[in-house]
Amino acid sequence: MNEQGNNNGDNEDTLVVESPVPDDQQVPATETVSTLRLVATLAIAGALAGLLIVLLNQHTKPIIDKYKAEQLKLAVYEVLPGSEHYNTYYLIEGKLSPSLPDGAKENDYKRVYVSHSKSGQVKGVAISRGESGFQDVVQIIFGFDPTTGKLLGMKVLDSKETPGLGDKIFKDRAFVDQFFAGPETPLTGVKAGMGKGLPTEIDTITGATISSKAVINIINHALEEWRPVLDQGIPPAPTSLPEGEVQQ
Amino acid sequence: MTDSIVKLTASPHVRSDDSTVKIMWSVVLSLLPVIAASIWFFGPSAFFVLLASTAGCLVTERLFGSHRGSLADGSAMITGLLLGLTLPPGFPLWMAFLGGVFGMAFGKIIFGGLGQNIFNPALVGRAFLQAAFPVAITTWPAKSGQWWSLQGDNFALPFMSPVVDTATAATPLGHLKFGDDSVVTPVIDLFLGTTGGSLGETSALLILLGGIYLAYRGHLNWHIPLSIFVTTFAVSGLFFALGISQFPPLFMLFSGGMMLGAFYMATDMVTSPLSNKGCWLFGFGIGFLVVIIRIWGGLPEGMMYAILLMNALVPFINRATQPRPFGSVSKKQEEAPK
Amino acid sequence: MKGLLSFKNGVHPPENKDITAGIASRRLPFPDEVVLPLSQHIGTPAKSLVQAGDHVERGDVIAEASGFISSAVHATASGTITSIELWPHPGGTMVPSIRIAVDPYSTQLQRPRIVPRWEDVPEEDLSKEIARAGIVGLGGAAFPSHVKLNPPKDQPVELLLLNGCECEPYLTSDHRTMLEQPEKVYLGIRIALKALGISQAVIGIEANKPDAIAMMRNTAPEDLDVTIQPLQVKYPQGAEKMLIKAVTGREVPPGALPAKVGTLVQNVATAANVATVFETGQPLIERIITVTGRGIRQPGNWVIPFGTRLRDVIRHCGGLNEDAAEIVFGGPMMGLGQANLDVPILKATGGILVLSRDECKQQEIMPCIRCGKCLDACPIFLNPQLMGALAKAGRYEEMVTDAHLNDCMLCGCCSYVCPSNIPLSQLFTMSRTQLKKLAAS
Amino acid sequence: MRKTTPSQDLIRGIWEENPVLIQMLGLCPALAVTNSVKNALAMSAATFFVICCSSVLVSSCKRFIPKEVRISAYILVIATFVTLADMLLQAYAPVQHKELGAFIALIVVNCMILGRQEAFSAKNNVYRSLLDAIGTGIGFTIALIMMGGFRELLGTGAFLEYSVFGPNFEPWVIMVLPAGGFLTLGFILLAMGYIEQRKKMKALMAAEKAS
Amino acid sequence: MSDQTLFSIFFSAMVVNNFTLAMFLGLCPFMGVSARVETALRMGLANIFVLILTSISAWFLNTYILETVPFLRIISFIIVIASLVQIVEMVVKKLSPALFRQLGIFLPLMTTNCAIFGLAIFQTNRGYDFMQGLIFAIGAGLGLTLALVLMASIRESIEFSDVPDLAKGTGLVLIIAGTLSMAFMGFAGLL
Repeated sequence: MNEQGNNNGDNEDTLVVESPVPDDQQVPATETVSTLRLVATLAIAGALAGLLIVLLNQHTKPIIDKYKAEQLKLAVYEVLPGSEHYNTYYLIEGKLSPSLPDGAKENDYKRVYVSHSKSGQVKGVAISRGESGFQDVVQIIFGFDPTTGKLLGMKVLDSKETPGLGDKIFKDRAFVDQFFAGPETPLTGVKAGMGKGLPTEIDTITGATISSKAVINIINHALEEWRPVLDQGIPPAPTSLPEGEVQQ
Repeated sequence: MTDSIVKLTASPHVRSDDSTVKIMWSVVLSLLPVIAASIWFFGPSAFFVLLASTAGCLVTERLFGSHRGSLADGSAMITGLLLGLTLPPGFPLWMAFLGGVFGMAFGKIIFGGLGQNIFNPALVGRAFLQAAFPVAITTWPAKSGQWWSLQGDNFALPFMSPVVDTATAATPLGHLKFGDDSVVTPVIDLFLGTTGGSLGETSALLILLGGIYLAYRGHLNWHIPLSIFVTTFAVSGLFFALGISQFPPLFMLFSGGMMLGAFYMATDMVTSPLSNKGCWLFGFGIGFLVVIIRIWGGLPEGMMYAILLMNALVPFINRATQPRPFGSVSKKQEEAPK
Repeated sequence: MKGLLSFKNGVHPPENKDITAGIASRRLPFPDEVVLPLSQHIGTPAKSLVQAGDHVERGDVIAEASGFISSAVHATASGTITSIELWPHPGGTMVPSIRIAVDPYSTQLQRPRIVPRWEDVPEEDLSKEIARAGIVGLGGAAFPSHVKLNPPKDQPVELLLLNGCECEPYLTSDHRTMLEQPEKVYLGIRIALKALGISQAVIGIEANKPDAIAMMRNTAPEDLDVTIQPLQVKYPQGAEKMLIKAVTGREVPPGALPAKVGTLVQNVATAANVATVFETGQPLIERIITVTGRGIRQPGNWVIPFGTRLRDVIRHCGGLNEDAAEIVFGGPMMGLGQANLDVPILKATGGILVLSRDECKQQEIMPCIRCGKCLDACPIFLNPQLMGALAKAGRYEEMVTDAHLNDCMLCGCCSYVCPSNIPLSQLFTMSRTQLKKLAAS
Repeated sequence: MRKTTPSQDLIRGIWEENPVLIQMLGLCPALAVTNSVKNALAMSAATFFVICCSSVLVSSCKRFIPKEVRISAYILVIATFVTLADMLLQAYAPVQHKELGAFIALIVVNCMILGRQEAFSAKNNVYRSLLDAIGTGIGFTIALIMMGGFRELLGTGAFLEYSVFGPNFEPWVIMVLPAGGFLTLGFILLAMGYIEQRKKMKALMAAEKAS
Repeated sequence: MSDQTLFSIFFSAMVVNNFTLAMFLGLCPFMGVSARVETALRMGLANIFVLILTSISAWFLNTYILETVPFLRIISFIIVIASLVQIVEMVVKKLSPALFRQLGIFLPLMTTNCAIFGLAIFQTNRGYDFMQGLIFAIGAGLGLTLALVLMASIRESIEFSDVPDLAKGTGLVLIIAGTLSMAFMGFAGLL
């Protein structure tokens, strides 16, 4: 490190950071410590660290997973009003499938959440999607009825939109309620009070036009992608249906 | 040396008539018609807003300014007036005052006062207000009734929200950007100022005249507004011709804060580049950014951000556009066959 | 005006030349005493050849050049040497000077001095003769002329440029020289051309002297390849580099001599004095000096022997006005302010300027507002703003490496235009001094 | 290294050598998650946990860590505890975890923690190291709460989500935006500088009077 | 899984959500190494390089190793980054000693540069694929460099200003950063 220091003498004054330099691999072996021991120490430390983490993970993972599932469930139920149950469908080779092929990783596939009625009819599909809004990615989930093409509901999962302005996309009830009123898709955003009364219209929020339009765009884009898939038909729900129900 | 009457100074022994103080006050002077017009259009509200923002600047300069006489140089006055001119007429006065204080303190005094700042203090104040009170600053009440009636809740209590009960009107830029019927306000209206908008956004004509007066007096570098206009016109014209944007180029030039920004904010000597070459680059950058932000950005108006961003680049531009000393040849020329 | 040749940038200070432009030059009465500093030129000081008590006649050599870049000094009036002592110099220092008590009864005729016919002198000896006469450039820099007339062999001179611009406001001495002694100017040109072994000359004159242009045109000898080139009125048109740029379009590289671009610049007054040497044998002992400004009672163009003290000049010109505020040797842009009335007039003193309070009102220095006017004014394209800031911060080395301080010719344009009245050229002079100190230590 | 008493070890980090306000370490979390006091508290707690555990472990194991690989070892130790903190928060405070997001993981690269290991724990006993870590942790917490309090108060008119200025307060949105973070810290530093200056002036005046 | 377009990822990382000015990542070099433009530029370029490498390695880790043990993410990222920095340092030293002299002092510091680690974490949290991650890294690196160079040129320029004693140092730098951050808000919505 010395030679660097000397060669960069002109830079030294600019470095005010306490430099925690990992100089382990640079120090010549003048000391008695052997490489083997260094590696061994790190290996043991690593193993211990790993063990500790694994142990705690065993303990926390169920809690975390449960919470996540709970959150997802709440979100799906919110955008698919009246549902009490849903199934996850994966997009496999352009078709929906209620189960994954053996050994496949869940995260490799896009998915939707489908709610069935008692009779096995598809009540609605919940789709989650994120796109750039005003500040950063806006992640939403929305419910959609594939038979009528109407929206069932919408919930913002994650957004960093401007507080007091862009965050009205989930704080302004009047805006959010429009998505629960069953508008037809594809949606069009209009300035509040300037609409022509079409069933596809969503009034944007004054002062937060971009954020409002982002929500509308996300839904439209998601549907552009999913409509063809959904129109092919949704395979019947897997066996997880409550006992006694018969698939038709 | 009994007969020595003389004082000893270094050459040159004569000076041009220009002086910083003179420049500053003639800028204030050239703003007077614009101010008068804004009061004519918006009534007493305009006057109060300008008063509040200017008071914020003057008070701050007086309290924290680097030297006692610094109020007399007129720079704080300019900052206050310019800040006021970028605000909507119904803006709560306490916010206007706060903007003046912030712009002056963190835009100028903290850098050491006159001549030392990096960002245009008026725009620092404006950017602060835009970020702090995004709703209030984008609320343009529709003109209502008599001339003397207030435009919105000017007298909202300090730190309290303004109560807007009147109908709001969009600015020409907002109309075109967010309106569904895409109203292109006729350029003649923009030119004469018979539109809604912030105090200084209207009456392009008066600003143009004031700017030309200053340029004629040598108190602003005409390269900057010219390059901004040329760039804006060309870039927005290109996008308009290609059908990418709905903004006609002339509309682009005369709407929003373009005129005020180009003539009075971008040309702030302290925060613009030194050399004319640098000024061209600077103006080009502003013109380009403003078109980009107006067409694709989240806000209808981009002049303020375009200028602030280019302000930040000015030290870099100054570095890059060091003049070539007389008689020295660039490397390229040296290599060229003789 | 616009169509005339010129250079880029520069400034237009009020000319104020009409105060004296129309006044024909007259001889100022000889003073009681002349004081001749041994260093009146750029280069090594001359070496004194006389002692106190010696009697000298006007035109006698009293100090000889020591070294190549040096110049001889001649007695400018007959009289007795009273002492050789340190005497205030217009540069602000004390300099060894020869004091001569002028003999009031002398006719002040020059002692006859044998000079060869210039036509007969071999080219290479011409400059020796010029050196013997103590000729230095009269434009202001006082660079020994014989050195200039011997350009480096690898940089041949093709064109002789006569500087008749007189771009400094107020001054009219070159103007009067051209009006009153055009034939002398032309003779000087002939001699210089011969010394250089070339045939082409151009006289550059600012367009604000139409009578001088007409006079030079009317008297131009037909056998001489000389062009009279009117130039745009702009300061510093008379600076060597600017003149070359205006006339030839070439730029002298930083640190190089004009010979690098094949030119040599000589002041018209210098040319006239070269002619005098070969016509009458009179060495360089006097010249036309403009005494002007609103602070002096009787402005005019005077022929004054060098060494005359400022005090005597002022007295002969009717004394100072009530509101006289500042006395300057040279023009208002580059001239040296004088605090001591005992300083003598030097070879390079083209004018004495007494400014009234109105003319040189001092304004408060404000912070720099980075308006960039100095960049637009600088004729050699430096960045005075940056240099000023560096000087203020004491970062002198960077001024040289990053801002080319050494190219600066201290023309004062930046200080002139600065709306904040920042004394830029003063800062640059000071920085150079500091750098010299640093280098020495 | 100068000798210090245990109490000095504890107190030093709290104000005199406050990691954020004086030493300018750990700025990233100090700016990123202080848009509300709650977030600031959660971040402080996680950091507190990590620094205390790391310091204890490092100082107790310092004999076994060869000098050559000490930095890597410290990072490993810190990363382990950060992972633990991450999991614990996710399990027991999922809302805060979501708010803080990636910034929990970023505790790993908080120079402050590594700096304490290198500068103190590696050379002192467990007891002292713990005291030092607690002091530093408290200092960090104080700084974060100052930032968070200031920003939440002006940015939303509330403190710990409890409305302070009433419903009509116009929030300064900028304060909860990134720019507000920079401005707030800048402002706090200016204010501290001002107080410092005043103190010095007073001391100077007093000294002058005395002499 | 992310549905963002590459352009929007790039633009977002570079200006709208600038790593330094909006996400507070890489503040140490931003404060420490922004006094001279040349240094800042070099630091920025070194950052871009390491960011790209980090993005690639993080993607490999996520795809092939961490799938089964996601809870080891933090540890493995930091280890990989530390070793990566070491390897880069050695390779650069061997291949181009001149470049090493220029970058040398910055490279070791990168291990604790939160921008690098942050990139890996954000990339994972947002579920970027390989290409998205790469573009994200380049955008973030350019944004970092932009912020650094802007700050450095401003700081060089205010060296000539009579900054009040009170504001000298970090206070003023933070205020400037705040103003820059406000100015960058103009890019919001540009996606």
